[in-house]
Amino acid sequence: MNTVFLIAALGLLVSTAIAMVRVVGGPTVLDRIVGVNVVGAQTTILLILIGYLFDNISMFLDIAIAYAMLNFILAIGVTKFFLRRKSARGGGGGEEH
Amino acid sequence: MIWQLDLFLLTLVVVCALATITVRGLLSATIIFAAYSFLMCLLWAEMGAVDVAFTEAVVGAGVSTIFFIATLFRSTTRSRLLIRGVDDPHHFKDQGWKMLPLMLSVVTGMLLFFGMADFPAWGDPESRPNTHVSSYYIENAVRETQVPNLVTAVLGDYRGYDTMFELVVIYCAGVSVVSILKQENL
Amino acid sequence: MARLVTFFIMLFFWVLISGMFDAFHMTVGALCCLLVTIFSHDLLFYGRPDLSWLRDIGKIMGYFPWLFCQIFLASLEIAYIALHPRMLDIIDPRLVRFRTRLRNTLSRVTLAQSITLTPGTITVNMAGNEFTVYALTQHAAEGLPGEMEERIARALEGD
Amino acid sequence: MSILSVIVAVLLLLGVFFFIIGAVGIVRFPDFYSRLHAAGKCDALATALSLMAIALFNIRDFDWALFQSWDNLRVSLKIVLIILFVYVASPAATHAITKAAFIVGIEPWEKRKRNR
Repeated sequence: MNTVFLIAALGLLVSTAIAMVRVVGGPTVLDRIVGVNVVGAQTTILLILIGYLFDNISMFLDIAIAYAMLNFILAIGVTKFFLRRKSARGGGGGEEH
Repeated sequence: MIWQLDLFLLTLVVVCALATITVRGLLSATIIFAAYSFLMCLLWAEMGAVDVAFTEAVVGAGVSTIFFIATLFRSTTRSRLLIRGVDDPHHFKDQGWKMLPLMLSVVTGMLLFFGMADFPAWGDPESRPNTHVSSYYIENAVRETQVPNLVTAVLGDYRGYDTMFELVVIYCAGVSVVSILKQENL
Repeated sequence: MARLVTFFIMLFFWVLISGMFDAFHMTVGALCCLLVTIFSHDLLFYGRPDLSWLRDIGKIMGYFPWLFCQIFLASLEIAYIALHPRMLDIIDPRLVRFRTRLRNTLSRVTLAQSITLTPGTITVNMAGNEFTVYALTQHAAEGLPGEMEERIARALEGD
Repeated sequence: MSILSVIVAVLLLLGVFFFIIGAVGIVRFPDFYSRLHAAGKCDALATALSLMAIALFNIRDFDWALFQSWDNLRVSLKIVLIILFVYVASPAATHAITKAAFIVGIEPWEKRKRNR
């Protein structure tokens, strides 16, 4: 069964690598946020899988819960600032350098 | 320690770090840095340092990202809001390659790399810290501190002052996040 | 009533997460739950201090498996689109507006979350009873609000 | 290899497959809003499938008499808690990101524009 978990973990890492393409090269900041969200979701699963590989699931599970929450807080916190600046920026393209 | 995962994660972390310093736009750099933090925490957890991983997740991915973004939105740097900024190829041209910093960082990196050769092997039972300090903790910690978890005993009792001020720092960080996020006129 | 229910839910989560069953930890847990209940008992149930939420939970549990099946089917469709070599010819993104007949806030929020959870459609805005939904394909747009709204109405509003 | 192991392996690999599809989706789709669809699939389906597999595997030798297996059941319940949290939180996050994108003014990709 450990082999299956290892294969699954490697597959998850491959998908993390693919998602990192969007994080690193995404044309807009919001694309990067979406990418980071996907990477965060994958990391949550990966942590629990690593917990199984180390045979110590309950300790890793706590971090996984914190991860799932942080992933949410990150998205909300970042977009909150965009929402706040609605009046100040007037919905322009945002190409100020 | 599973070397397949290690190799993959290290590659991703290096890619993230390079992207963070080369990307145009501080907001984008912050977001990539959050991804870097997530992966770094995974790396810590994968090496067995679960407490460091927890701190990295909360401080690196959570608090510092929110801090960076709050700072960016409150400051008036020229490149703060590059929402559509695609990396332009002229970025490096006007800077030129600065030879001295490059040499310095390469030399420092080499020195650190050579210093790594003196480390004991990962998880070596015969290494100096494992034969001297740990055995004392393992034998006496439960009797002296009445704490069943060894890591908690070391962090909370033998290194109690260290941990206390760490907690003060984390508490201050939390309070500052709340007070910055509560500002109405952001 | 609301306070009591909040307290027991909090205690349940405490036991679930801590996993220590000796007297000291249980007492600390009970104290913490009591404090949280006193400070924020009005967040979980507002203005409904009766037992009807128990029935609601039972009904909504019947809705979740169906939702999961829908998510699975829609995911397969999106997977087909994402892997298709000529993807740009298939997708046809569009904004869809429709009015819902759901009355409660809770059921409207459930509908919005379900629409977002189903791949292919995202709720952009919800003002009053008008939903704005961004659909990826024409097929996904045609399926709105459809069966999902009926099932939520049956589960949460008792029609 | 018991039946449970097979089920767990299938669920887990299916979850990983959907994760990979989601990642490919957010790289391949043409504009920001359609990428959100692919990202939503990752959160909603792939997370649930893989976590369910892990929760099932955790109670593989459940026995009413053993305290150890009750502890395993508790861990599985915690995993189910993560699934529930993701199902409540991820649509809210998606909604917030979409709203931010509309405010910033990112234009949706449309089919008509290409034909013109």
